[in-house]
Amino acid sequence: MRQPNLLKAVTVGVAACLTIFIIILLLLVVTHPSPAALLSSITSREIQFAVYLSIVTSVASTVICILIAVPSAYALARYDFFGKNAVNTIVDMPLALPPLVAGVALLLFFGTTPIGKGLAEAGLVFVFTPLGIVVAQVFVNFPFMLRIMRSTFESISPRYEYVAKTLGCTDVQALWQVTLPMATSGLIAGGVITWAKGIGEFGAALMLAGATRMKTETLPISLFLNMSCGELELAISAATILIVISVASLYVFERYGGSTSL
Amino acid sequence: MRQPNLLKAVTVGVAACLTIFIIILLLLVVTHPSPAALLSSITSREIQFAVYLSIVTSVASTVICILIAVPSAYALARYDFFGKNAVNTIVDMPLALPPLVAGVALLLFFGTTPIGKGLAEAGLVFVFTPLGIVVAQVFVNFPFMLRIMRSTFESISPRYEYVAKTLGCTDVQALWQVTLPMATSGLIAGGVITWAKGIGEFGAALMLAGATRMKTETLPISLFLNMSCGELELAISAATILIVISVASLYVFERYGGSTSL
Amino acid sequence: MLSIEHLSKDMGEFVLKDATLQVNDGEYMVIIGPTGAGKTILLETLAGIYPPDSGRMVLDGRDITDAPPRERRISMVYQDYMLFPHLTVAENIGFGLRNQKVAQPEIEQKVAEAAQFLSIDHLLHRYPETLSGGEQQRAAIARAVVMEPALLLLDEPLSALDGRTREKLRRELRRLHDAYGITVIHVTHNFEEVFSLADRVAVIRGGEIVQVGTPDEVFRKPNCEFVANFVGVENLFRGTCARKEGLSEVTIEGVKMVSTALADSEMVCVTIRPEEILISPQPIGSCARNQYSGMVQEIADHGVTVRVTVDCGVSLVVLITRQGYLEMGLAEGDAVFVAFKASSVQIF
Amino acid sequence: MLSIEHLSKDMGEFVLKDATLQVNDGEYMVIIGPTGAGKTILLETLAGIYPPDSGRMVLDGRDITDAPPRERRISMVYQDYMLFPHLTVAENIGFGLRNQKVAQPEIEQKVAEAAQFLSIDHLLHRYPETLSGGEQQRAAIARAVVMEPALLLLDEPLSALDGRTREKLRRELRRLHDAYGITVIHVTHNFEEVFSLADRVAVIRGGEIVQVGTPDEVFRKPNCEFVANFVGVENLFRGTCARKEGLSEVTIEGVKMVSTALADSEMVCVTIRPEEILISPQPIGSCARNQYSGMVQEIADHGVTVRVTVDCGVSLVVLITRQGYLEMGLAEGDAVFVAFKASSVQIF
Repeated sequence: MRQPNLLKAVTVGVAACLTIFIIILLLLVVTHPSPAALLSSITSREIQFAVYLSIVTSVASTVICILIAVPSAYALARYDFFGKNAVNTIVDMPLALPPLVAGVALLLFFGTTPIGKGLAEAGLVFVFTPLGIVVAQVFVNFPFMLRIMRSTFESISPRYEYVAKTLGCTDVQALWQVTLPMATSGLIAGGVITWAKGIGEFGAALMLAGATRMKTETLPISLFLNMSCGELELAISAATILIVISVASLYVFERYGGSTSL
Repeated sequence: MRQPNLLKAVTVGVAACLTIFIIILLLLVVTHPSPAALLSSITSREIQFAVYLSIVTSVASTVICILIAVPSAYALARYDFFGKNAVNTIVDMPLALPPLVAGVALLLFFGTTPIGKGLAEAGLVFVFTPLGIVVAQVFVNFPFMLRIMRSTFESISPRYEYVAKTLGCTDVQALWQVTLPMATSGLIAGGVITWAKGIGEFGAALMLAGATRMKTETLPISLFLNMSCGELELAISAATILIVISVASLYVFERYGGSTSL
Repeated sequence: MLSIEHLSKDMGEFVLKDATLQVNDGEYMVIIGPTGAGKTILLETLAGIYPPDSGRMVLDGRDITDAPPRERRISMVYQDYMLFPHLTVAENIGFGLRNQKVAQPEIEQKVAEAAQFLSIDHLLHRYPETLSGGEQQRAAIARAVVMEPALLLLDEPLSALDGRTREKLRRELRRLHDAYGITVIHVTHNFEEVFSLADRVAVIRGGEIVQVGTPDEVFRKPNCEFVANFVGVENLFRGTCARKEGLSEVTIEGVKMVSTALADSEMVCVTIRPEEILISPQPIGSCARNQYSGMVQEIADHGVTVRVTVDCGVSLVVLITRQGYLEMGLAEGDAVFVAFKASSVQIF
Repeated sequence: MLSIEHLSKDMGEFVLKDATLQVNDGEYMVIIGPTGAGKTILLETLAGIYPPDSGRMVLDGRDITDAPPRERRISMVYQDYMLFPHLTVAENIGFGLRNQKVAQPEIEQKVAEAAQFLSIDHLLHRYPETLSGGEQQRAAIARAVVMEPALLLLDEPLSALDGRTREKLRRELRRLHDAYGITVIHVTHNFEEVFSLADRVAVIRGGEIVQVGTPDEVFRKPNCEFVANFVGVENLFRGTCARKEGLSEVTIEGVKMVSTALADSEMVCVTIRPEEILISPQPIGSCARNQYSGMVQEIADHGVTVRVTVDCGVSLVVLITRQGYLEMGLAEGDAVFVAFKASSVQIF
């Protein structure tokens, strides 16, 4: 008699229950309002503004994350330098740091230090403005981009660059012509997850940019404001949009980044 | 003449600036209050309560995460089963989902469904209680534990278990005697990061458990409440404690999980 | 005795197709085949890791097809040792005995004996990662034999080792087998292991067992083109075959060869092993039935041996020692004579 | 001509120590050494990937020690091909020419020529991942030679290929070198590549170049114990040496051997290559200066060749063909005679 595999049944069972629970939760949110109410909420000026602000800030923060994270990740993957271990640990810091604390730290930096005041005088005001939302998203999310790109670069043998250099490339050309094209799927996976996290960013943005209706009202802030004052229809429609965005980005991420590690 | 390595200088420079910026931010928070004010805040009843509640809820949620994530990760790493790809994607869902939305979904589940109401009648009330904090932390953070354990199990050849089985082990014994001991560092790394994330959890807990002073007031909630009503000393001391916890956990995580991927 | 009967298993990338094989008690069976031929899947199915799709396995009269691995009395040694890194060498070797609830003093004694036999008794308190590859493999072998298995499976046990260690451990395996009379299935892609270890050898290809026999039979009389190619037969020709005086006469591109082997069909494949061909600058006075004159086409120096290609109507590859080569003073373009016996010509 | 002068580089795990080597124009230099001997680091330092800690490199009279890789006219081929996966084979081969801003029609023509020479012209529009290992390595070689380098570096170019493909590509390399007269440094740990390709061979160990010479010189007259051991000299003895009639007489555990080589010191190492020893059941009528009687200790059958260990006071390993072995009908314990020439005894 062939024996049933108990261990497989139990472990797969746990994974399946978990999956079903998550699906139920998402469906609960999405199906809560009536389609008509959902439609009217989504077309309301407030939600339209939140969608617009969320997309603008998250795209801007994703681009900045890429510009910061790609060179840093390349340095960490390819070069040995003094303090590399410390850098490796500290750039992961925002991963472990609660976003709320990150927001307070940014608030102190832009609100109380000479650098922050200088920037404000030059017209770059971060406290309680949409610019602050971008900075908050960048600070909280670049470690995801950096970790993905670091592991992507580490998975590409430096010998591709060595060969490219013997074939006439400078260092920068070898990176541009060989390593970056080979890192495309990592870039896509990292970009998508950074963007999705940016759209969902709440804690840090709340501290630095505040929650001002129609001014710093991104989708999560809108969800928070409308939950606080009992506008359940508006809150749920913001949540629904966020769920759709998360599901779509996760799909793209798993597609391109299934092998890369966060 | 040996040429300076421009690419190295630029990329390492970016990484170094980033590191310095992060260190400055953390120092700004930690050094903001005077040591005397910090000490009196930390010994205040409110902060003491927040520390106590944070530790209890985060330890409980970490244990639950381990109990859920280890079997699921083992199933995903070792077995083929129908719908495995879907399960793999969906259990990563909370990673991409904004915590605020997760909190709203949990609120709907425990507040409006028959299951939630049944649990409440049985005495398990999750809405606006510390129990809700635990559930919110579990839901948002188990994917970290799961991903770390999945990649840990994947890095351990199943042939160790095969050998153990030819040497007299059942499936469960092979897992318990061979694979789990080999996965220790992954367990430590995953446990620490899950715990640190749990302590810092804000968005989901805010929605499900609310922000009630001296009742559901964890450290992040305390930070939020005190920032809202201008009690800067108390807010900053909560932030300081959170920074210390994050730095310590990140250190342990990098030590044991430097090679594992999130 | 082990009987494998019509065993099939489809794992996608690797398959086992209707494999049938008998291994006698105390026999050292080597299974050889190219990468991906299904060697490991055969061993793992035998060990009970996967249930087969169809077929049976019978070990010492007991049908073990559906038995869990721990009840099969089959031990396994992998190429990459698979020593448990969190246990010492002694704990690794005693792992199986501890699972069987053997008393601690008896475990210690058996572990010590096995370790001594394999010359790793000074390493018992070390952890596997501190050992060399050869030492780790000795520990893995000790862990397997201490269970006194009815069948020992070795999955390319020497492939991860360097030349000298490999040769030493090969001798150990021979000694172990001779001393304990253990029944062994040893999977490899290395021909030297076949000659130095195998009582019999089975050739596997795409999950099918295509030939079984003594090493000499398989290497000298491959039963199909795949085996001939795989075991590296250099002189492989196609020709037409006719009976003549109880022998076969094969015509290959106009060249006739006499063979003691008899063919089933008219179109045949013929092989002659390069080291069975004599070569000389002078006519060869010998009783060899096949004698030709020809010209040296190419000389390839491999250090110890030299491969000489001779054109005598067909291209024959002849393998000689370097010393023989130097003594004859052969050069490309030289006229030479070659000869080989009718019994050296294999037909299939 | 390439001169490497006292080149040192410390990379932690791998080092290069005061390496000095000259490679002549059009020469095929093979560098051989065990894993971790510093073979790859030597090539990568030559290619300009790392600056050396000290020493100079001069190529065709130009000091290239501090030149960036792209100005060195040195091309490199790695064991694992390193074809750019996002480019077609044609784009890979033309990659270097495009960087040099060569006109597109000329690039196409040169790519086509190189591809044709290496028989991959039908694969030009495919992507590397769809090619076999052998085809990928041909493309990588084409990508290197299309640059018309002053020096071509090959880092174990055949190690990742299976037996047959390896042999084919080895012939291609020979043909390429003969056709273009290109200067090559080829790093390997495979002795067959030395014999079939090398004009000269250098042995490297721990980052030091310990011997340079023709393959015959190095394999027959190793200049130190490491080289002797590494090139697989089986009969390696230590003894005391005395002059006698212009020859050397070496005493090893009471056994005397005569050698034509002259030693510098009294304590010497001695080697005799196993294939240079004659063996026979009858006394050997030959002019060989060293003749002994002994007993067969061990016979190891390696398929094509058979290793016979003979105890004649010292243990001598003799290598014979399988055919010779079968004709003599040797068995363990038999009394035999062995003989070898004084010129076969190497002293160092």
